Amino acid sequence: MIKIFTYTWAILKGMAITFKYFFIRPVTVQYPKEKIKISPRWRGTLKQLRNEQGEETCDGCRICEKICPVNCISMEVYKDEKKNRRFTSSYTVNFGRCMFCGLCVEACPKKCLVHTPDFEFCTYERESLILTKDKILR
Amino acid sequence: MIYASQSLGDLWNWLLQQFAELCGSLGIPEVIRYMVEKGAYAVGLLVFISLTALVMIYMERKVSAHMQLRYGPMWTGGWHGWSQTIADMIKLLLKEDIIPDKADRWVHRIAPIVIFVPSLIGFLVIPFDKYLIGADLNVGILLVFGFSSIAVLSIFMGGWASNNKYTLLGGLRSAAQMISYELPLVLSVLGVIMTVGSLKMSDIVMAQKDVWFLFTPNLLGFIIYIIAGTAEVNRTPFDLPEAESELVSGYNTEYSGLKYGFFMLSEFTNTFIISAIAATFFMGGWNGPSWLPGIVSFLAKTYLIVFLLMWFRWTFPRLRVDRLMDFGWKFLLPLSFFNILMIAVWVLVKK
Amino acid sequence: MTNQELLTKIAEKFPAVAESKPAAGALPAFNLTLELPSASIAEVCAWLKTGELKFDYLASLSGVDLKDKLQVVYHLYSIELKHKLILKVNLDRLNPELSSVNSVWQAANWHEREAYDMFGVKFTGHPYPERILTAEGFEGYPLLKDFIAKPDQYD
Amino acid sequence: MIEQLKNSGFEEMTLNMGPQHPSTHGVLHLLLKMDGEVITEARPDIGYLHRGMEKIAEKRTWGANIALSDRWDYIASMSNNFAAVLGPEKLMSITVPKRAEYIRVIMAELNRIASHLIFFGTYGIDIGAFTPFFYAFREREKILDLYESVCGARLTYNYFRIGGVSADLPEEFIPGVKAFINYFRPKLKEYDTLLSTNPIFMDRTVGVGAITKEEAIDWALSGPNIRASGVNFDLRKDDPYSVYSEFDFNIPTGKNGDCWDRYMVRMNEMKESARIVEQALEKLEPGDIMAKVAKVIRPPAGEIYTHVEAPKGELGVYCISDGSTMPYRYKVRGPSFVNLAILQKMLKGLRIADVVAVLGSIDIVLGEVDR
Repeated sequence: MIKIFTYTWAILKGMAITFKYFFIRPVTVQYPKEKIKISPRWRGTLKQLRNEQGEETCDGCRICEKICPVNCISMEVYKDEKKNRRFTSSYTVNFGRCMFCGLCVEACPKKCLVHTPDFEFCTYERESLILTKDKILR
Repeated sequence: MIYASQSLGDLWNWLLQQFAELCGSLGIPEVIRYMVEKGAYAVGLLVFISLTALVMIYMERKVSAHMQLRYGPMWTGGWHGWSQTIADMIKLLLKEDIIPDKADRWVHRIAPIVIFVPSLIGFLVIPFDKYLIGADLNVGILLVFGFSSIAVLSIFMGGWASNNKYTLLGGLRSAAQMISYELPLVLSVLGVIMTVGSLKMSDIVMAQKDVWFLFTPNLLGFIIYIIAGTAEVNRTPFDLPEAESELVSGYNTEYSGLKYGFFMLSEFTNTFIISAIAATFFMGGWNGPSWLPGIVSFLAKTYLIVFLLMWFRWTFPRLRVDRLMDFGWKFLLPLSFFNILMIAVWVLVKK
Repeated sequence: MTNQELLTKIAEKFPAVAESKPAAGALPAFNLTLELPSASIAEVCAWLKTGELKFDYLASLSGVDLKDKLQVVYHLYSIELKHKLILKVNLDRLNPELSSVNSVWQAANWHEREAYDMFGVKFTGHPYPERILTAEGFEGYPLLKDFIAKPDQYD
Repeated sequence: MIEQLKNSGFEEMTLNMGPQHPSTHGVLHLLLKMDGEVITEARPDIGYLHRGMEKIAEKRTWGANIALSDRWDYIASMSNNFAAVLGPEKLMSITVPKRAEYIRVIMAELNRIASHLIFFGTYGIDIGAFTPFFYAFREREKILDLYESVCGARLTYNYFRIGGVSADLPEEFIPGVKAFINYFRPKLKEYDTLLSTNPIFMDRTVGVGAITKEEAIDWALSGPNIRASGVNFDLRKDDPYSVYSEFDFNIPTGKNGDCWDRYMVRMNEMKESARIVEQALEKLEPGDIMAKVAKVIRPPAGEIYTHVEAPKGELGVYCISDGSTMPYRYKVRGPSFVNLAILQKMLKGLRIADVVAVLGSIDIVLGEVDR
């Protein structure tokens, strides 16, 4: 008999909790309409920065290419004799392979490769996940 | 002339009277008049059932969502996703109807109909309002329970015919569960029947004009009824036939499209019937404050019970199948016998 | 119990067991590492578990491909006495066969299946010596150094 | 009776549970031989998520293997990172700065809470209660938000580095953790009311799938599974790594080793983890977060077996270095892999409804089982 009462009491207490939450404002957000704030450190897609003169900073040291665990970065480098430094003639990141580990950004000696806070990159074709230099250099 | 009370039942009664007068003046035979009357009621009922199912599915989504700190459907149709269920229904209609390769094709096809039709018949004897009852039979409540027990057959048919081990287990479980919980369900109602002395639904409602049976010793019967009723409509904590985490989806694993829709619809119609009977038997049916139309107070009570069942569903875990049997036979059945005994004594003392 | 005590205790009982010497230029082992002939593994393990040293916990069993030989490494631990031991058994690379320790520690069941799956080490006396991780009909032993993976559509 | 039936052509039913099943927690395939609803033989069939992690690791640099380790037990990546960095650090005898150590501990313990919250939620679903899942995930989201503010990812953190951690804590992190701990403690009581003491839940779990002390040791279970059987075995105390020896915390143990004990051990562990986090926050002082480590990591030749107490149990990494930039052998001893093996023994004689209760209570992650 006591058992029945304790059981019923436990059951009622459980029901009280769900009932309490029935009147509490939901914690979810209506995703495409409202979005939660993303941390500034968010590891999204990559982008290359220009320096103050609007010139590209990357000098094609290939460290990001080497450190990438999944080989998703590839580049071609040429040397500009006039300016006496190297430039990348192409810089391609395959985001179909990228696992957003952030090692390339950490390794970049010029600090010109950074993450964007972008996380929505669904596409219909695999090809459009391969970003070329004109899309990465922003 | 429309009565001042503006009750739907009175309106219906007035319409019937007008129609009878019209038939009398035109000399239309009694049989045809009767068929037209009942046909009109049946059409109205069908409309009501589909609307109820839509409302209940929407309600289930919203209730579960808010208990789980979600919003539920919010987009379709604009205001709080009110037309999500309709969209889903259309989607179900358009879906491909798949019959498994080695299934028993005919049984597989018939099963959804077998579950849906009895639940419709159950609606006939539910007194929505004073005159708003399809057939005020002498054996009203027995009809409901009689037909609702056919649902076992259908679930078992569906489970067997799908030729899938999960559906088979689901079907077997449901057969065992629904048969064993039918007993306490009927016995718990017996208390009310003994108090009233009639099986007729309108008599039972009329008997609660002053005080609901919920506030008499029949309270115990009400509790038993709610528990057994939850088991009868296969809702958590008794949703073993379709236990998602164990049997994938139980007996309706292999159903798709419209046939699955029938199973789902009948789950909600059965829930409504069970709640409606609880409202009729224990909460005074359409009795209520005089300013409230009878049907409103009836539906309010019914949906209160529906909410209670949903509340159960989104709070509790699922029982295990042997514990379910233990609980049904060793606890609920003796308790309902005790309930009958108690009511009998009470009825005698009252006399 | 210190490593030296452990070693003397085990060496007393099984003279064939010797402390494993790290390869030239390599770091010394962090825990007591013993090397033993492959024939005596079941016997030694049975004693280690039931004997006074109470190595009742088989933490890990791994295969290692050393290019000229295969090695099976047992990481043992005693829950009660809290000491560790590493056993190493060298096996012939062409025909690696070893008696199973499944009867000593049940935990060896899946570890040995994994070692068989990855290195082809056959454990005699194992109750269910089947592949465990690779797909059905997989050929070759993937963790061997000379295994060449077939390129698939993603490579 | 059953004998008679068997002779008259009565058959055992073979049920393939999974790999696509709502409650096998991923792609586990259970081959069940059943007599009605009672299981007579069970055989777990794994490998559907086998990605050849150990082979891949031999072709990756030591640093890149940390990113790989995120994918073993993908709901407790911080602990995986922990296991992945300890080995090379010991081989290279690096002393990690104190601040980095405390940050690591905070991260690992928060991850333990997050992992156990997932267990709580999914176990509720296994048993049939849907609502606790959402409550658990609400709390877990808060932890993930904290992680996101630190390392920029919500699932595959890749936060630890050989010699420290990749980034210092942002300003809002420490108040955030304190607020979370204060918010979280009362929620645990709510969970107890909702699930732990619910009679239906207890009915489903108490006495189901009991593992004795001897069995647990024999099958080398670890983590909450072995502690539920009454064995006080926790690597944080028994073989302290990092700075765990500085903290004061208890190790919750069970008695009977049934599903309820395994569940309760995890629930209590969350409390202890919260305590550790609080202590670590107090000890946290400004300082370096990275030791001086060469850019290219080349541990000297040698071998080491390091293990950490991951939320699921003992996560061991046996790495052999040949002095190059890549490991020679990188064996991962996944706790889920070892814990899952006992299932074939436990399931015999139970009902199909108990299968999910037992499987859920072991708390496996298929990414770690199959690696």
